[in-house]
Amino acid sequence: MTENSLDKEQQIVNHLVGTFQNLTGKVKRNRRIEVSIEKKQITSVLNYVKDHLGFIHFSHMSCVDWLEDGYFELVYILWSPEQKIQLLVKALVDRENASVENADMIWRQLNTYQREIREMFGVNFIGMKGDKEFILEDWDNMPPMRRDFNTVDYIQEVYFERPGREDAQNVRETISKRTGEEIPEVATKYSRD
Amino acid sequence: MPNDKNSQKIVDIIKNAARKHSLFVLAYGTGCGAIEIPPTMTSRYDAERFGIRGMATPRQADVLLVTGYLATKTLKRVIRAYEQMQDPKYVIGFGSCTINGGMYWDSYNTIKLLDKYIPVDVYINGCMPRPEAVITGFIELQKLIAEGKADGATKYKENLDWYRANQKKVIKNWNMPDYNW
Amino acid sequence: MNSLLLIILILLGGAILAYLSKRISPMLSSIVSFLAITSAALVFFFLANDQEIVKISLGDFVLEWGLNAYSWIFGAMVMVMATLASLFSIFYMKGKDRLGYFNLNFDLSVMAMMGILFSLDWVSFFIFWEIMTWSSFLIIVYNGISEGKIGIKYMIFSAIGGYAMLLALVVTRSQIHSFLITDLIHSFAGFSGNMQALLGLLFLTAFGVKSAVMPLHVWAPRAYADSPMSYTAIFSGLLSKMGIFGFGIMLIAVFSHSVDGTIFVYREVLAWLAAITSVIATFYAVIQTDAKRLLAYSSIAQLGYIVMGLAIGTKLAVMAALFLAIMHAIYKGTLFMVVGAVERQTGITDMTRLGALIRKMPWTFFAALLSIIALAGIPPLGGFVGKWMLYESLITSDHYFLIILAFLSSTAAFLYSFRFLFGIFLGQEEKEFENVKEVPFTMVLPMLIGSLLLVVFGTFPGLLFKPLASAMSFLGMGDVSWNMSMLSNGWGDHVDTLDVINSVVIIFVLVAIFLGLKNRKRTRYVSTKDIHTSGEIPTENENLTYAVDFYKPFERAIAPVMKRKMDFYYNKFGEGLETFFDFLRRVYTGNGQTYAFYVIVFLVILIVFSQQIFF
Amino acid sequence: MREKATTLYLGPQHPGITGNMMIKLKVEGDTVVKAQTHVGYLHRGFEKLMERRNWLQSFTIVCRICVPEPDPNELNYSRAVEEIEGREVPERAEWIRTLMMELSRLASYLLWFGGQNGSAGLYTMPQWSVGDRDYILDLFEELTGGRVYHMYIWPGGVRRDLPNGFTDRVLQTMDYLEKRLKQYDQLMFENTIFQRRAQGIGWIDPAKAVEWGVVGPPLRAAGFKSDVRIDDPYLIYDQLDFEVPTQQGSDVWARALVRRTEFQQSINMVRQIIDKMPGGPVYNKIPNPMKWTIPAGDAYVKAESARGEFGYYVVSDGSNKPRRVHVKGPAYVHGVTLLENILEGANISDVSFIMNSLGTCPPEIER
Amino acid sequence: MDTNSWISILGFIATVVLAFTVGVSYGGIVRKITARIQNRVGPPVYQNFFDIFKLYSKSTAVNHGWMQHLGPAFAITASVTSLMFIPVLNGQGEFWFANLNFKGDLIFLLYMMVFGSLGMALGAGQTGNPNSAIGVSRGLSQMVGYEIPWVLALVALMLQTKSTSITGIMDYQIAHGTWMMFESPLAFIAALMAMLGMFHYAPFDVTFAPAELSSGPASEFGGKYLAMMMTSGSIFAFVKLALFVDIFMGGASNLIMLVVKTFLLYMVPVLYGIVSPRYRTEQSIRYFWGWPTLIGVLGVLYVVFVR
Repeated sequence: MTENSLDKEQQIVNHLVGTFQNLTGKVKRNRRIEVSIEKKQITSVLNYVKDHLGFIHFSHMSCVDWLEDGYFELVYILWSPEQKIQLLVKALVDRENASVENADMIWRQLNTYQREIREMFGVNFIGMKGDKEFILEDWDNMPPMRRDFNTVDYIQEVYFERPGREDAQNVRETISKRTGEEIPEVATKYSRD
Repeated sequence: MPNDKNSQKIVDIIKNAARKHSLFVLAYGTGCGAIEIPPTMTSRYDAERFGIRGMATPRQADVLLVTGYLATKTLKRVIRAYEQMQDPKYVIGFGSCTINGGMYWDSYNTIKLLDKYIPVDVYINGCMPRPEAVITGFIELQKLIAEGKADGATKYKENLDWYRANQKKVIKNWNMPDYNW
Repeated sequence: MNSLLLIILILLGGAILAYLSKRISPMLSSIVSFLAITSAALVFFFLANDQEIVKISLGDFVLEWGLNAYSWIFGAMVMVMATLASLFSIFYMKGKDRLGYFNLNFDLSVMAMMGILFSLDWVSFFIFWEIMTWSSFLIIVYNGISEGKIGIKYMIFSAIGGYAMLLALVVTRSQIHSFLITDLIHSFAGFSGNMQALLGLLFLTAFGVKSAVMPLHVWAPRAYADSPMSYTAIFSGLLSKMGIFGFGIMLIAVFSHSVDGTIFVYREVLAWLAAITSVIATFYAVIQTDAKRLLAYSSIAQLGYIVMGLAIGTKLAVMAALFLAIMHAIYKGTLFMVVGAVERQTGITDMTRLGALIRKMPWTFFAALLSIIALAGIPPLGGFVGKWMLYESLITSDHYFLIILAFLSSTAAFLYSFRFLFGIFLGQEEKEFENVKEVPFTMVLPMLIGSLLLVVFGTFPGLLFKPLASAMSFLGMGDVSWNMSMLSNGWGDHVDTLDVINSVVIIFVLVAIFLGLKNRKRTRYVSTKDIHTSGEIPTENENLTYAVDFYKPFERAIAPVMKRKMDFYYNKFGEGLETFFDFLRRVYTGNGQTYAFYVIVFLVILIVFSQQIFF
Repeated sequence: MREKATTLYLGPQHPGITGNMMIKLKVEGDTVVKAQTHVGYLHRGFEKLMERRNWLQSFTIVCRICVPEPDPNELNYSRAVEEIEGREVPERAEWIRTLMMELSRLASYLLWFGGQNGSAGLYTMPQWSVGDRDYILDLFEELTGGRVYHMYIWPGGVRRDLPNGFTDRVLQTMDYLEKRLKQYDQLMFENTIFQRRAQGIGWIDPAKAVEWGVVGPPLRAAGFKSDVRIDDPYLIYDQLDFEVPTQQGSDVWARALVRRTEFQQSINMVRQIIDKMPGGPVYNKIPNPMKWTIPAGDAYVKAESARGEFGYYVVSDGSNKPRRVHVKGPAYVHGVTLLENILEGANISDVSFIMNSLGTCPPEIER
Repeated sequence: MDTNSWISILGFIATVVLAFTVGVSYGGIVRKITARIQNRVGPPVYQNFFDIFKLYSKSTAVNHGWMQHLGPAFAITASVTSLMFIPVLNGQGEFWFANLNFKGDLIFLLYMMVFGSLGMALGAGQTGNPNSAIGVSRGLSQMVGYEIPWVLALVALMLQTKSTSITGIMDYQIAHGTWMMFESPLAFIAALMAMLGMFHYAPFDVTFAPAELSSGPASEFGGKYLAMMMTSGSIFAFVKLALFVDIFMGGASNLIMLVVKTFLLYMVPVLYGIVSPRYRTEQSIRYFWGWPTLIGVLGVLYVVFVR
């Protein structure tokens, strides 16, 4: 893989840093740029890069739950088909009563992503249309993708388990208990911590 | 109840022979196991040799093939499809995840034990089971039918309350028509 | 007293009594009307015979009334269907306004029809013809739906027809110095070719308007659909048959005395026009969403068959046409009553909104089913007999492309037949119609009688063949052979309807018994909500009935034919002749009284100045 | 008073739907006035499951995300991990990975040929092409031990080197497929009925295609030379000689032609790969997977799957478990917003046909 | 009853059994041939017997009302009645099992065949399933399409033989020692093209298109109802084939000829169907109103002006 010089990428970062306040950016590698912005800047930055910098293709939108630090990180991933650069726009949102401006008028497929994130993380997108339910049905618990949602507790409460599952935490031990076999050394080496 | 071969009447034997050789499978790919159904039905493995063919609607079908894990949302549809099928009807649980949740044992959205919700006649294990395994499963079902032992529908009818309780535990918004036979 | 005069007087008296008795009770008015028509029917069937002749002298004119085998057929049809319709009308019209007005016109229409049938001379024919026109017009505007528009359309076309007939009368008189129909029949051959052509054209136009042949049909759909259903049952079933009656006289009796080529051309052109009418009207019927309009277009299509048969003019064809005319009166009358029953119980006739009334109104559905089977021409009911004879006559008389058009129309008729039954009686059960009940017995009875008549005539068509044969020999077709249950064509092919119905009934009963007994205990009825919806559970407010644009693919396939409506051409034509149409609009304001006034004025002029005009 | 349009449920239990999803159609006559995709029938919460699994355990479940074509998942996951960790991959492993990718593309297209024609009523084609797909699955089985789920491309390289004589068998299969492709042409691409069915149906506005997030064959069928393999080269695609086919029609027929050409391209590429493949190790060993930690960081990697751009956004917080793995399949846009849009005004007959032409795969949407 | 009635009742039953057996076996053979073309083994040829028997032996049945309950009865009535009016075997001018052969003619049959479709359509309509209604609307629309070339072909035959009855047309063929398919080839081609639509194989299987409508009108029929439908369908397939053989191929003098001729005819729509995707409804209507109709018109003109 040939390493191009990163001039093109650096130019865009510099331009963005010059245009918006409170915007930090860096070049991650060739064809990858990352900028961090504030929550209230999201629509304006997205609009700007779409209209002026050629990032017209919306690739992906993600949300990362930083439970320990108390915020969600929203990541908008854009692609410029002309310059062939992927741009990651990151913004932090407070975990408590998380709400962000709706951006689905910029790219309408964003509506789908936002609906998923609303459902899975409980982030509220102000002014977004669309059904409340996207993937889950009749879900009455905490949004499941939040890290403080404990799936094991939930499944023990709701679902049945086949007998044998409960002692399956260490399968080999169980088997050896049942059959009296020796546990091979290889197996113990890779046992769970 | 014609539970063992000796108590089957001649009529039952004839009927079961026909049922065994003509299994209409409901075309419902509930999980990722659906990807091995096309190879099973098409030229390489050709399940039609055994009289197995796909049917579009539950009214016409005999066999409900639960191909893989069931998300709770799908479970509701599967129950509805199952209840719309006509007796005698059979269920084949396909893949490890129908047996004990398999890979998704700690997923909050998939059921772990299929036979708590609908009666299962035959399980096929594996993730995913090969087409040969699927066909073996069908042959196993055929044997059960011939012996008159594939009576899942009867069990379901008799223990409807128990099944309903289990189903309602998972499906919160229960708005299905009554099952009355 | 002379029974023909008696019938007319009973009906006239009934009309007036019905109008007056409305003041006592609205219901009484309908009952009086029903009783009048029933007693007229009794008189007709038990007293009337072809020996009686009524002569009424009016100045120079002598109005002659009489009965013959040909008019007896139509008379019987009118009396039976009018009785059924008026019986139906009692409860159907219950609670509606202006019942006296309605029943007056209802009875007058029936009287006018009987009068037309009794007429032996053209003047009384014309007088009754006009009474029929304006009484029907008054009923069309009874509902008050966009009065002006239908009114003007119906009026203009009726006027065209009326004036054409009047002109024809004048011409006839000037030629033979007689108004008697028989005189025209016998002397027609002696006319010059041009005169024959002119007279033919005028009479065909006059009758064509009533029987809705293609360029003259545009008034019919709205007029049929917008009058009260109990009246439409006779409007579509019987009034249009008066056109057929006239066609029969002209095409068979009159034209057959001519050996001129133009008349042959007329017949062929008329047959083709009728065939095209039936195809186009069928296509329009297919795309309708309102049950009434569907039946209205269907009527036009069916009338097309009848006219086609008359225009072909072979023995089998005329037999087919007359048979179909009677069948059409019965099944279309029944179907309009069915729609009336549905309308009374649900308040709508829009097939995109109706649905699943089969369990609420089983008897109505049964009548509708039999009538639709007859309408579609499916054996073993009466409609099949007529259609069979029509096709056989077409093919044995070498009209091989007409038969294709007829078949196209008849096959496409399956589409709207199914649409009608499905749209009203089948499909999803709707919350809106949860409390709908079957109509009262007096409404069910006429429908059932109508559908049973279809079964009887389907099994024993010979019951009708006998009078038809004598009617045809009256028209001058010589002896017509007939058989009780055997249909046969000129090539010696035949269908035995008795065997057909035996076979169908036996097999059907056997299979139905088998179906009923097999797993009887574990056969369940489930509601229409419990259907295969791909595993999903539909919510309450989802619409699961496929009703809008039911035959969209078919519409797309026939789109080139449907691009232009006939109305479009009339409008174009109207633009060219704007002043003329302006005049027509001014004269025919759409108000019945003015029209009646014009007609009477015309008659008076005719009578007073007849010497000057005709001699 | 019921609403005017009829509700027609296409799925989840319906022969015309790909996978387990539902399209709620509102139809007037046979014209769709509104289409709404409903997903979630296959939701397993993969991203949640991965929070509880370490980096290697997570690797075994990513391939379950998309069944018709699991390899891009493995590849993307491995590349993302490698990118965050900075792990080198031996060159031969890159070549074998490319071979896997192209083979899986062939298998996926064969399945697609079947699906597209099955929805059009030509049932012979699925019988042939799904049967032929099994020959590729046989190759996979020989190489990896699994027919469908391979778990072969893992962080640091690939699991095993190629068995003896494997390349010959691959080449034989390629010859066979090339021969079969001519028969497919006769049955499908030269079939006038198929052409009449496919032309002018499911049109995507080329002016909006990029903005709407269309990717893969549908985008190329709209006239855009867009392919991750050349736009953002990965593996060794920059060393292979291949063309990205484009079409101008932007309808089902154009998409079929694009896939038809790419099928041929892939066969050629497999031959090139086997021809040029260097020797050397195939696996850069990873530490004890139970204790394997990845430094904090994030990466967005993407690969061109048979249905279009397949993206993985992986975040590590420095522990032995992934913080977040977020998968973006092409169907996420194709199956929801795009499908809902182009189905409006379509004929009921064409709904399944159009959906197949986009290669909708519901497990990518809900995971 | 006297001996003659008993013999004729036996004749009825024998004909129905023959039609059922041949029809169902053909269904099995078609599945087998399809399978062979699709590179697979396929089910045994008697598979359809198992299927039908199994469906009859289903222990529950669901209906949405008495119209659905009786819909299959309509279908069977239509197919069996049509069968009664079609000469199945004839030799030396005699008709064996001449059930009601002389009591009806072609135009009667055309309408009788629709009787079943209408009954089924009503049955399907009562289920309230939108798929059924759409399927019926498509099926009826398509029927209007293929009836035109079909009737044109029949008209050509009727004009040529001066007879509208099947027995008349067969007599003509025996008297002239030829088959109508050679006598008026254009009509035969038109009828053959119409036949593609009549059998509802691809490309004209839009009524039952699984990928679009689940299984169309049959969506809500299961158990005994579906079995009835399949029985009636098998008999109906035989009826149509026998009709074709009678009017175009001079009938069959013995069982072997009957099987050979009907089988060859049956292969036309089957083989065409195996390699064709399906048309949309309006496409198929336009197809039938295109070339087949033109050929049919030429066939009629050929009979009128040349013969």
